[in-house]
Amino acid sequence: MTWDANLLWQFDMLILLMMVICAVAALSLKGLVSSAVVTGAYSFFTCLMWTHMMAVDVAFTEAAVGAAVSTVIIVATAQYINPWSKD
Amino acid sequence: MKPFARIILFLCAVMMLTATVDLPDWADPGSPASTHLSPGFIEQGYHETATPNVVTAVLADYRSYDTLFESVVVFAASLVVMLVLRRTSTGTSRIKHFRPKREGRDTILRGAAQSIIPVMQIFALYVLFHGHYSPGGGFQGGVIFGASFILLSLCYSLKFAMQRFKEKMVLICCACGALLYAGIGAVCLAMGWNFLGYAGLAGLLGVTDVMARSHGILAVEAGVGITVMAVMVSLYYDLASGGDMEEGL
Amino acid sequence: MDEFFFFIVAKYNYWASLILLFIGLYGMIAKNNLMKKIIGMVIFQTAILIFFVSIGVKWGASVPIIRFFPDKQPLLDATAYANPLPHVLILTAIVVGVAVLGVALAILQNIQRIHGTIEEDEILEDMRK
Amino acid sequence: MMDQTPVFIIAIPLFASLLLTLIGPLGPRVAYGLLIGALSLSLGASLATMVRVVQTGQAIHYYMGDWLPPMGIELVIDHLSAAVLVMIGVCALLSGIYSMHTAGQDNHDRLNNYYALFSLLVTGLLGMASAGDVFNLYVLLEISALASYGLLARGGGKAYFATFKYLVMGTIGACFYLLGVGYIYIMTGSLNMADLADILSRESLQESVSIRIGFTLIILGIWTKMALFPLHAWLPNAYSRAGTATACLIAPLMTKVSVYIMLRMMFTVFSADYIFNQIAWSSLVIYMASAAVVLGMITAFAQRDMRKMLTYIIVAEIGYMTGGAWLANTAGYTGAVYHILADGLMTLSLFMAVGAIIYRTGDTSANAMQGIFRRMPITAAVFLIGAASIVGIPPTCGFFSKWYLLQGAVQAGAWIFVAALLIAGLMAAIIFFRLLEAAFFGNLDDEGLSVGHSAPHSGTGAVQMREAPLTMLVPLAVAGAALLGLGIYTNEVVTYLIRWSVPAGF
Amino acid sequence: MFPVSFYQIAPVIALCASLLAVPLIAVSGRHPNLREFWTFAAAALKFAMVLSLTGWILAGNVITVDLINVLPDISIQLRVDSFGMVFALVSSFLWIAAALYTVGYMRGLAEHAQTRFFVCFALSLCATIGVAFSGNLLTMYLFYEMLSLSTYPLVAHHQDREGRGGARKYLTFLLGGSVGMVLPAMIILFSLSGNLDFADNIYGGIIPQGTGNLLVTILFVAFLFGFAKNGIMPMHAWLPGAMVAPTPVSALLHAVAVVKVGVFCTARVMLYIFGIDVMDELNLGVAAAYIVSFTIVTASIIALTKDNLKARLAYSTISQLSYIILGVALLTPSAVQGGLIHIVNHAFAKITLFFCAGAIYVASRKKNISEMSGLGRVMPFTFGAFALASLSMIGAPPVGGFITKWYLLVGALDAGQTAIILVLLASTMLNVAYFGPVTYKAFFGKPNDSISENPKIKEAPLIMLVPIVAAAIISVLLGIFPHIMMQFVRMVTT
Repeated sequence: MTWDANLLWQFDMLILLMMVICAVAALSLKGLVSSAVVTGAYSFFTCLMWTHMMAVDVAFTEAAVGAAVSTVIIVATAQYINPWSKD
Repeated sequence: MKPFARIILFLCAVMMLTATVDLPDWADPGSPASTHLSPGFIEQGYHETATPNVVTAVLADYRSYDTLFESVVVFAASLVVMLVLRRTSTGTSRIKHFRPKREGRDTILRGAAQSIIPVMQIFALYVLFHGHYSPGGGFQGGVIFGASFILLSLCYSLKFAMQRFKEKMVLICCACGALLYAGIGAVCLAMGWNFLGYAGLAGLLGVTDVMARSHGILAVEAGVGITVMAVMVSLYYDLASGGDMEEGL
Repeated sequence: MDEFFFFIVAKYNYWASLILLFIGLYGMIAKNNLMKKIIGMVIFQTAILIFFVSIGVKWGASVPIIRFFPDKQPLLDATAYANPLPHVLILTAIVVGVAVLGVALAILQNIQRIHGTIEEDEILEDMRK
Repeated sequence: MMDQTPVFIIAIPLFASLLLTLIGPLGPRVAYGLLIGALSLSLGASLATMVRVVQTGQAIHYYMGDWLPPMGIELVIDHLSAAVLVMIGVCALLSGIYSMHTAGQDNHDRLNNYYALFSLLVTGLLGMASAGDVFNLYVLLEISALASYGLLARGGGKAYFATFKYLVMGTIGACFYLLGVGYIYIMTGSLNMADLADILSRESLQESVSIRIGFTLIILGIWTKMALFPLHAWLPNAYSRAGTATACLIAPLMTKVSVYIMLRMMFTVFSADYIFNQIAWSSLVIYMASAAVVLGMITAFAQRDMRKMLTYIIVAEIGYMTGGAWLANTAGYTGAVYHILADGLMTLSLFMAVGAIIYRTGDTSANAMQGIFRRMPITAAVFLIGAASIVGIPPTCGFFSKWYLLQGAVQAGAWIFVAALLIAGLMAAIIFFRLLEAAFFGNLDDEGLSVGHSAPHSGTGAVQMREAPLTMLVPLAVAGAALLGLGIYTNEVVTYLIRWSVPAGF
Repeated sequence: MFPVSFYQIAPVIALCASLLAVPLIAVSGRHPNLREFWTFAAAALKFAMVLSLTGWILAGNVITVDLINVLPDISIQLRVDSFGMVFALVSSFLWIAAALYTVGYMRGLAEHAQTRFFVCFALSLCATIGVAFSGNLLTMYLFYEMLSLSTYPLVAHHQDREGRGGARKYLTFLLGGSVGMVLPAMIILFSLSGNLDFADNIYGGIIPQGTGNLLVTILFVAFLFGFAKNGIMPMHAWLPGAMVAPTPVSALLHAVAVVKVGVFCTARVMLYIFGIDVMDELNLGVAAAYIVSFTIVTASIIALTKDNLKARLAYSTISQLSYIILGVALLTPSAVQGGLIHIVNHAFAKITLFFCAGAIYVASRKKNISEMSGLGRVMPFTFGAFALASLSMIGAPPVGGFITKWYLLVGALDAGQTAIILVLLASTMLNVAYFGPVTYKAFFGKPNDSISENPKIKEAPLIMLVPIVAAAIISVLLGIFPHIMMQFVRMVTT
């Protein structure tokens, strides 16, 4: 499978758009556990982004490390601290 | 201070966005990055290290000094988290207050876990040892192996997982993985080549230089895998239980 | 119009990474809650990684794993594969990012234990007492 | 075997830190012994490398994994990095020996893990000082940052929030540096410093905007790590709330190595004339440096807590070095590099002296210094030498670094910087003599000593001598002697080490 | 008469004699006699070494010894020439007299922390000789700073509120002057002329021709006011403040060592850095002369109003010091000779006056001049020496001071500065006005009740009287046989 522009740049733009939306959501949600989960979603979209850019090794690591483990530890901490943030 | 910071950020953003004009076009094969070093890796990589996956070759051989320090960073992270958080339990910890109650909804989870975890660990080993030919390698394999233990502790309980993978063992694995990696480098040094020059293993293993490099990469990937696995588990143990290893996520 | 269209297509990836970068930086600096700063940090680091990997992308390039012709001869033409070097750098940067994230969360838990809150203004007040 | 010494400098502390975590059950004394052994071996290796560099006269290139530079990573040790390596080795060894009592108190149960982080930080710093690859520098920057977060967080209580702010600022700095490296990599395609230098010197890249943005990002990142004046908010709280042994290791080294990195990036990667002709910031930076010097000293003057005061003096010293580097003449550059060595030793001896006083009296405010000359004569003597060096009294090394900096500033006509340096010298004099007066005479006036001396009384009062323990005293004395020694041997240091590393453009 | 290599070592031994004594004094704190022995041994050795150099220096050659080459192009260098010899001879000889006197004073009042006192005493003498024998501006600056730091504990010896306040002011002025003005001026000079070594003769300085006049004037003003020890008016405030120190400190340091170092440095810079031609061409000499004469007059007037004996002597020191700078500033050979010889005359006269003040205090606990009427009959020797020294200050014929006034007047006439002649005469009148009454009242005034009915007041102990009388006699001999010291001074101006 090679990378050529005519088909995929719309798909590429879609992923980037979703990433920006997840990023803004993660920062503005009041509930910390929900913003932790949205950060996990953000990492998954990043992993999609890497696969789309033909960076397969990186996508694999991002999926395993970025999406899975960091989401687990962020959610674990979010449950440990006060659940509601002021801003 | 806050509005002041916002204005500066906005100005920097506008300035840098307009400046992207000068960057080379996206994805053009003639860009400097694609014509200076990378072609060298692709063309000579296979002949010198006999590993089709060029990323693993560059990661574990050409820039193995970087990856050594990267596994040391991961090791340092588990050390710091353990130093900062680890303390003996002080009775009523705050976890209970915020964490949702778990009333006996574990049967499905436990059933699924029993079947997934062994497959997951085998897949992790596959990913680790097939780093040469398919995407994957030390980090990815190690994390998936670590994730299997985290899944175990999520479905059962932290105590249950800790009986299988004791905290002392976790710390020893962290250190031993990085020691294995640095040890291989030292062995190459002892054999007269420079630090992390896997060609030095040729004498030991009785193979050609190229194959020695390939086996060197494999051994190094194993070292990294062990460290990363142990670190992910140790991070989870400390962070999920708030440091007193009482009650996980 | 066509020329402008290609100009957008050629550069939008850099714009996306810069926008994400400034969202992350804003989160780190302007947010009052320490957890939001950490999340901003994650976004900030990922944005830089996007910038790095987009260096390695090439037209008509495939995954940087050497493909073989039927007669076992490797295809060693550089334009067929994506640049491997940025991928190596990003692998390191992701793992470093998780390491720093782990440390930040550990310190955050301790701040919660000692000050009872993770809002910056409440912590400063508590420290002054 | 001889040409392998560069890698021993870094490998030995790395192995030590890995082994230290494994020898937990063997007890703290074994951990202490292993740490000191590793640090002294590493110092021996860096001394041998320095001697070889000075003898052969040109830089040592060590190819990691036998790959030639643009493909693989190389360690480059030239005169500048050899000097910084030896300085790091000396400061680390002295604070290592110093740390037995205080570190033992702070973390009684996990001392070997503490020492593992200790030697990991030293590995990171040594790696940074000898790195020849730009991305490798980032990874080592992260290792030393991570280790310093761990060590600083051991301070407990308020230290956690201070370390958190340090972590956030440190990550912003490191990521700016990484993005800067990205911009440079996208335009040049290489990561090796020597390779970058000759690509960047090509005509086509001189005016390109991205290279300029890359340079700005890298310099901003390094300035944040260096705590230069506007970006210094994190340093005072983080360093003053750390444990004594941690402060003695981190305070003299972290910021100095960041200054070294700035010099390396400015003069090895981007050539001197690129910086002073294409990027004409030097007057702005000199104003920032002068502001750092003066405001650092003024805030230090206003502090009650001794360690907080010393941290603000570090912020002022950073202003010295940055100003010196951006003066764009040989004298300024020599002053900046010499000040890296001098300031490392000065900060080390002052932090150790204050640490010993706090260890004995338990009180960190300024009146812990009452009558110290009688109770802890050697500690007070080293404090006096350190203070004289910061004020810039001749035989100590502080004077000679100020000599070169002032000479560079005069030749460059940067009169603001000259005024700032002099005001800082006077402010330092006031700060330290206020403390030394209390240390020298103590509050004897409440013993009714009027001028008339009606009641005869014999020599010193009944204050018994309670000096710091031996493991603290020996490094203290060595640091004090090193301050004077460096001052007297300025000529050798400048001609053999610094004069060789002056960049081409001056 | 000694082998050449001896002359290379002699200045180093002279410099380090008291430095070596410091550890010995510190160690033998418990048994005072041994401690005093070390002080005297060091003093004797130092004076012997300096004396042995006289023959060689008078033969006209200059000794330069490189101690440590600290910077690539400058080194800590000792250079013995006639200009330095004058000052070295005076201070090393007076150290012996002062050591004797101090032992008496300390034992008499049973002062506390005597070991620290003698250690700092030895250190400050080492610094003084270092300044006298310094070969370049950097070495002089180094020993100048060492002197400030080593005399700080002496000034704050009593450790009470005024002691520490006086010491704080002392240090602020001296460090402020040296770090604030001398350091930048030295560095600017170094970047202009490439080296800081003193010129060989006093005519051509080391400042390159092309430098702008404004820059040279700024440098001159910075050096003039930077060396705060020379007590020129705005920078003199530390001297009365330092009078709070014990009398031997004010005797040796504030009459001989500390203030003379300030004046010596200023003269050295004016003659050997700027040189007479540059100062003449930019008429810096005249400007300096006016600044200094303002100091002479105002200091003498303030001295009139002071009732405390030591305060009056302090202000008289300020005005007398300015004679030396005045002599140098007039630029004519005889004026310069007058200025330099005044270093010797003023040293011996002023140390006698301070010794007497100390003796009066030890014997009768009196500090103010108003209480001292009629004391002369009870303490004839002390007040006799006081009278002789006052004559030298005033400049009466048989005593040393007259030689200075003579050469200064001749110099002023050569330079055609009538205003300066008026200043000299006016200050002589003022000297008479504030020294005369003290001696007159002591001998001829009627003793008020506290002295007559208190039989215990008698002459000061012998150990203090010997140095007082010796110093007074020497200051008289200086007046009668001036050529002993004048031969050095004449060598400076040829």
